[in-house]
Amino acid sequence: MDAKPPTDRPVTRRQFLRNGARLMTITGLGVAAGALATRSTSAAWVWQIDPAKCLRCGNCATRCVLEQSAVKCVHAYAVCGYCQLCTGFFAPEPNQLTTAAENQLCPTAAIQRTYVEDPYYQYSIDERLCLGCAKCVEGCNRFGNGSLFLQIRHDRCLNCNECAIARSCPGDAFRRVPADHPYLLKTTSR
Amino acid sequence: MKPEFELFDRREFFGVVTKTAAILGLASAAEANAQDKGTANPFAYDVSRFQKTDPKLIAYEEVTRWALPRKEARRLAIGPDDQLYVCAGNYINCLSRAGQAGLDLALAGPACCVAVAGDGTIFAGLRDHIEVFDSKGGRVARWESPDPKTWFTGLAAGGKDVFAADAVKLVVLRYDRSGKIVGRIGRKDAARNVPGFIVPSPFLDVMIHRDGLLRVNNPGRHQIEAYTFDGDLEGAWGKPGAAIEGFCGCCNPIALSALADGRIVTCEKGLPRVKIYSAAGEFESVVAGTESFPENAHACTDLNDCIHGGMDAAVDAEGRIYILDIVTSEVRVMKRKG
Amino acid sequence: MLRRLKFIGALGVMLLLGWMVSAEQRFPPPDFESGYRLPSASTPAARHLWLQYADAGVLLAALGIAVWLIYKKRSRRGLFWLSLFSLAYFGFYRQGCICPIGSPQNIVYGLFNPDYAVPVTVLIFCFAPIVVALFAGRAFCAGVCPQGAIQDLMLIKPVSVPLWLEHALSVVPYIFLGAGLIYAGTGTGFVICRYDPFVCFFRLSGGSFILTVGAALLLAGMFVGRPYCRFLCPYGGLLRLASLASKWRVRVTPDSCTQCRLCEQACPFGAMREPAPAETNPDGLGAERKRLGWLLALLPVLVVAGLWAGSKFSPAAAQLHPTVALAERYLRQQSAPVQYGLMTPEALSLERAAGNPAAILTAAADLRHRFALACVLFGGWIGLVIGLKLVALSVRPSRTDFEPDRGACVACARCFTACPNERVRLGWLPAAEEPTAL
Amino acid sequence: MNPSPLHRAFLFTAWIAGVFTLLVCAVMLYEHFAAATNDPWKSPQLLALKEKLAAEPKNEPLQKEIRQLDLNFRQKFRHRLALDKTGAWLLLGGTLVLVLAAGQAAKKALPLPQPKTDAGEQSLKLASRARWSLAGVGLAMAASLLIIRLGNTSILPANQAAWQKLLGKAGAEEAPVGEAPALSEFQANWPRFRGWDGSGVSTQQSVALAWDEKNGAGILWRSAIPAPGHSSPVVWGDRVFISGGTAVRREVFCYNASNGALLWQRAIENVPGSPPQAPDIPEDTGFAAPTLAADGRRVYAVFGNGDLGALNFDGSVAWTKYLGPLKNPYGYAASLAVWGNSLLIQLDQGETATAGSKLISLQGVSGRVVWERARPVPASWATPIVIEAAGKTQIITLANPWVIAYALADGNELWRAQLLENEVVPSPVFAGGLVLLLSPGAKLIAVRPDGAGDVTKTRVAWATEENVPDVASPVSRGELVFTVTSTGILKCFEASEGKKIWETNLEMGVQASPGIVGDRLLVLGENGALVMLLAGREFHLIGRSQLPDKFLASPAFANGHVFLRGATNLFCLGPAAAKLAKQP
Repeated sequence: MDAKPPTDRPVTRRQFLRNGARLMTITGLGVAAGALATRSTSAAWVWQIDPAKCLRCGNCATRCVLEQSAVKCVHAYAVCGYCQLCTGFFAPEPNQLTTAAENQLCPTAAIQRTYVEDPYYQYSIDERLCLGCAKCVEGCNRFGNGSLFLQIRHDRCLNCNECAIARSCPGDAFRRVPADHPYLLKTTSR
Repeated sequence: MKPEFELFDRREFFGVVTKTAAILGLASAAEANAQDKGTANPFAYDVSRFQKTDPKLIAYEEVTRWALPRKEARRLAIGPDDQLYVCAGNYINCLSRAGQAGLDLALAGPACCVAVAGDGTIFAGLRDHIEVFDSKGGRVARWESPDPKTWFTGLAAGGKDVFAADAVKLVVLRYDRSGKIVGRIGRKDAARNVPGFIVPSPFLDVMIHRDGLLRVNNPGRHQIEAYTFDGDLEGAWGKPGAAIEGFCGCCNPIALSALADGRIVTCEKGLPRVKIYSAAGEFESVVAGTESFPENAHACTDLNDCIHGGMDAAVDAEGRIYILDIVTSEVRVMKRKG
Repeated sequence: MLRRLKFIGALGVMLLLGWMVSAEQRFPPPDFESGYRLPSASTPAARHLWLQYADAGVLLAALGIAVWLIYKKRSRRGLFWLSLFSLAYFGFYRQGCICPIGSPQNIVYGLFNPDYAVPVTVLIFCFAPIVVALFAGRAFCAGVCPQGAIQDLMLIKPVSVPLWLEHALSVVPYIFLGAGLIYAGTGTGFVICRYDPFVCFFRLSGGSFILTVGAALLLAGMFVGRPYCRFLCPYGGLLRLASLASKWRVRVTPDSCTQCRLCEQACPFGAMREPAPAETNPDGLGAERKRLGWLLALLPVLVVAGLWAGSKFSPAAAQLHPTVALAERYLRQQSAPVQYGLMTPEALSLERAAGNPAAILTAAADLRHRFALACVLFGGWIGLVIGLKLVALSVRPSRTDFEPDRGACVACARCFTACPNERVRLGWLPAAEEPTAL
Repeated sequence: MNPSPLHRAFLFTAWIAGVFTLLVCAVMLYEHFAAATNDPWKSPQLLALKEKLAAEPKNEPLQKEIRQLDLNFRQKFRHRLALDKTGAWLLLGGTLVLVLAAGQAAKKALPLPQPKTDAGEQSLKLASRARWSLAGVGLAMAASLLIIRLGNTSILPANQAAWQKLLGKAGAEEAPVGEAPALSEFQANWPRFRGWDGSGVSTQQSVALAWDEKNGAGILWRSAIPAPGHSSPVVWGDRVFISGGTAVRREVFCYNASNGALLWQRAIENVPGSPPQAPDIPEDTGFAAPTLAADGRRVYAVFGNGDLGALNFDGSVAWTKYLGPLKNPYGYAASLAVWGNSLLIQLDQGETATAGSKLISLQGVSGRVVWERARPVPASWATPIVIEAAGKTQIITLANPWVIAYALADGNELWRAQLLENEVVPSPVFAGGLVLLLSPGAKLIAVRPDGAGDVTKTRVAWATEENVPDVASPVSRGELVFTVTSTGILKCFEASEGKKIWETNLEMGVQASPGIVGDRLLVLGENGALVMLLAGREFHLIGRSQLPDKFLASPAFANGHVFLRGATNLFCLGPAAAKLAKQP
């Protein structure tokens, strides 16, 4: 606020007060910085989803500030069962086990199903199409080994100071992680 | 056009203010609509219609249920004396039909499966070997597996043979009573048109049917296959489908048992349910539907995979069905209605 | 109890890795005969650290240039181009985060949440502009802040806001700041970032609400100069305070003011102040003194009132915290169940709460505790701000020249060329035509 | 003034740009709202068709229709995304042109001099107006606060008592907490690692021991320990408790303190959630490194695999809990702390980055978590102590790099100091008003526990750089501090300023922390050498005895006896053998 000391005295006096104020503020800032020195880091933080806490609510698809969410489905192949009937790929009651639209679970057909060898199929995510809606994640967790899960992809994430999805996450699954370990992947151990 | 510099033009200024206010109002209204009120999730994975079972199909009712003395139960079997044998944690518990705990056998590691022969000999399957106890619980033998990767998940004990289902090597090993492997059943073999098992999670079960054939569940193919002791495929039935007559999800059924008259009891995970099929494979009735296992149904979604969900069933001489819920470590005793 | 720690240190590390795979081995994937090898999930790296330090460097450089342009070059054009650059770099290239406006929240959050260490870059972003303001006024607002730049660019036909309204609304930023800080300190979130109206334009996407607000502000900005900076921006509030004590100040003319009043309307941001009236009638003076006295006495009263109001406000404020909201919904569900749709966030969060009510409720209790304190402080802060502003308004200004108000001036350098002296200095007018004071 | 052609041109451009921008806006808005039904996952039409197909699965044309429709919708979706992107840029461009053109069009001429108004009147009027409008703003503020307050109908409890009631309900079957034994009882016994306050100082006045270089005479009794482990004995009344275990089985053993008979042994097993497969833990540490804690009603045990159990004194299981897999390179080793009714676990693990470390306070009777605080530190092996200082009951925790004090009541952080390095194993002690701690191998540090916030700069009484232990904890009665390194270098410091007074080499490996009884200092060597000295300002050896075992655990003092846990045997030394003692 533009408060001025109530005085009609010559300018020098106000100058003096002003200098005092400036000095105090600077020392204040210095102290603050010092206090923070113990609580600060030279590294940076990024947002990430803890797959163990994710509840597959669909917010990741709708709440990201980006029109195409930075959250995508990730596949831990080592955990996958390579099922012929993958409940992450096929709708609950598939008409046939083909990749035809009516059988697919993914709303944007972002999961590619490729034949490996009888009777195994590999499922991989096309991130350009994936919405991050977690529909397949739920399917895989409910019946299968849970090899599909959501992660924030840092080539897309803007790393907002406040993550709009984290704010609305019902599972409280978002947290800041060090930028040099930016992923929380599922592995064959737990 | 009004002069450039009058002190300030109230009309214009308040005009701007009111316009801004109006826009803000609209915006917040739009936002209010945009915010979903928890009415629907367009991406919901919806199996709710399969979680209710048509009551007309349910042929059994719960007599009683009791919690097991030990947690992490995996499978149960019923012995000749109608005693229950449950493998839980590192132990095999023997319980009376009323749930009274009896024998308590400690094992080297976590038990995966159990079987009891007609003479009361107890076979305990651990991940990579089998331990044999006499009916008093005295250790008789330890049978090693041929392969380090082995993961036994099912056992069946006949008069002369013991069959052990290996969920990783995708084979049912046939041991004789001395512990020698005398046969390998169910391995993929075009010549004998054996399709081979598909087992994405540790739930391969085997049982000896009264018709003298083996029954093995092939979860990946959603079917139950009948084999001779020598490994000839005699037939298979079952189809995928979340609907009640099918086997739901990616890999079901996970456990088998048989009634005295040869009808077959199947267990499923994901949509936990226990059903009865005729020996030929026609769906007949439901023992307990998904709605009666809420914790189990939840376990899969909570634990972030379905390896820790699931159940097992066994049938006693009176035709009562004992259902083991491996999530709650409870046993439910079901008897036919009426 | 532990033997030879140092010596098996290396071993220890290996064992740590060992732990990772041996913890509880899950069911293995099938062994393929076709020699198929398992792919591994790709993990694109996060933005390089050095780039963030580069951003800080750009900020410092831009600040320096701004100061040079304002005081040495006295060039509006230069500032215009600088702000365009800032708009492009901090705005459309960096897309907002993290910017000085939001950074105070990070710092408060870091202070009250031991788990979060404040990155050094954030410290720089938060403190550098303030330090500059302490010496050279709001150079940051003038040419470095993208939010300021986008509004400044939109300004087409300035309408001067009545000064009394200007004064009255100038307290809003401080209240906004207070709110932002309590929500940051309680770990609720960064509301200042949440309601930043222009970031959505930089990102070319955003929620309908904030987009509309931003558009509205930009439209208003065509006539009312920099509405966000003047009436909302919390960081602007800080810089305002800092520049009250600034060493140098922006002057319309480096030479003497001839009181020609030509610069009176030159400032589109209502920062120009006219000289204090020379004559003062003594009785009026007495009345003013008395009023000042009363207002000084009122100050503590306002603060106390604020404290009280704040304490009443805290339960409502806590509702914004997700955990508290969840606890609330959980309890409601106990008393009056609501049927939420299948797998909706609401339903799922309720399931989570039902899984372990004690944890959620304990956390909620803890938070409510924090909020009680935070909100009392917030209320007191509001009282203090308003009280001080009242006092400030009742103090006789002692200006002798036309000059921009130290706090309100964003150093945009528009007024410079309005002064005939300046024009003469620049050689736009021959010295002869120099108008004499009226 | 008459507008110049240039001016007109600008005006025209501005209009064009404005209209263009509005059009783009309109299109984008339309698309936005159309999306409500056009996205493949929302379209009611598509959903209806899929339902229909479920009814008649063989219907070929229906399938084709669905595929076509799905394709259309997906294309529409991609199309919309693309359009939004371009639209945004078009909008941006349009606005830019509009602004620039309009700006030029609205360019002003140099203002003309204005007639002078009465400045004095002006400013006075202005000020009063401003004050009133400011008051208006204030009122508006108050009003909005009021409205929010009234609009809010929180059903969460308003006061602390109500919360307690609610949480009590939420906590479900809440066992009665019961009255904790008096502090004097804790002091009379040896309830946790290094005694009631973790200082290693016994409250009993003297201990009479027999000395014999060859076969450790003065042994009252010895009993075999069935399972390996490094946990030190804890004693309550006539019971001695130790733990032992392997990857397969982890047990608690209870001995009769007077004759050494094994009263009972109980395995902590089938802990809910605990994986059947125990993790790999280095031999050196094993599963039973943490020392137990007893509170006169129950004995508590934690093991390296994360199993926590409470046993009643009769050996029956009160409750068990799984603390989750413990990410610790050498195996978890911090001992339990007990104070009144609460059981404290310092669960430091992993790296700072992985953020797994925490301090947990449980209710002894039920195992219910009273509070839990995340700790910004990597794995550590030091045991926390509870002290009464600065009018608060504080929990002192050590880990690299933070010394952090928490309030016992609510777990809120009281103060922290950045003092430690390396892997922190030695536990702190509290003596003479100072918290004494070792930065392993580097420093002996004294901190005044009366600060708040970060006290690194403000509350460190003194710090002495010395070759101090990296395993054994210090011991002090208040005026002198004794430390003994793993190689047997025994040092004595001035507690007031940290000056070293004397030092000697006992020439033996030492892992156990030393203890003080009366004026005697007891040091137990790894190889079984038990050394007693005068805990005084000059070095004075009283006696040295040899026990037939290897010793890593620290001695316990109770009922006038000394209890030692060896690798294979539990020993009790004491005055029953005093007759053969040649005491000076």
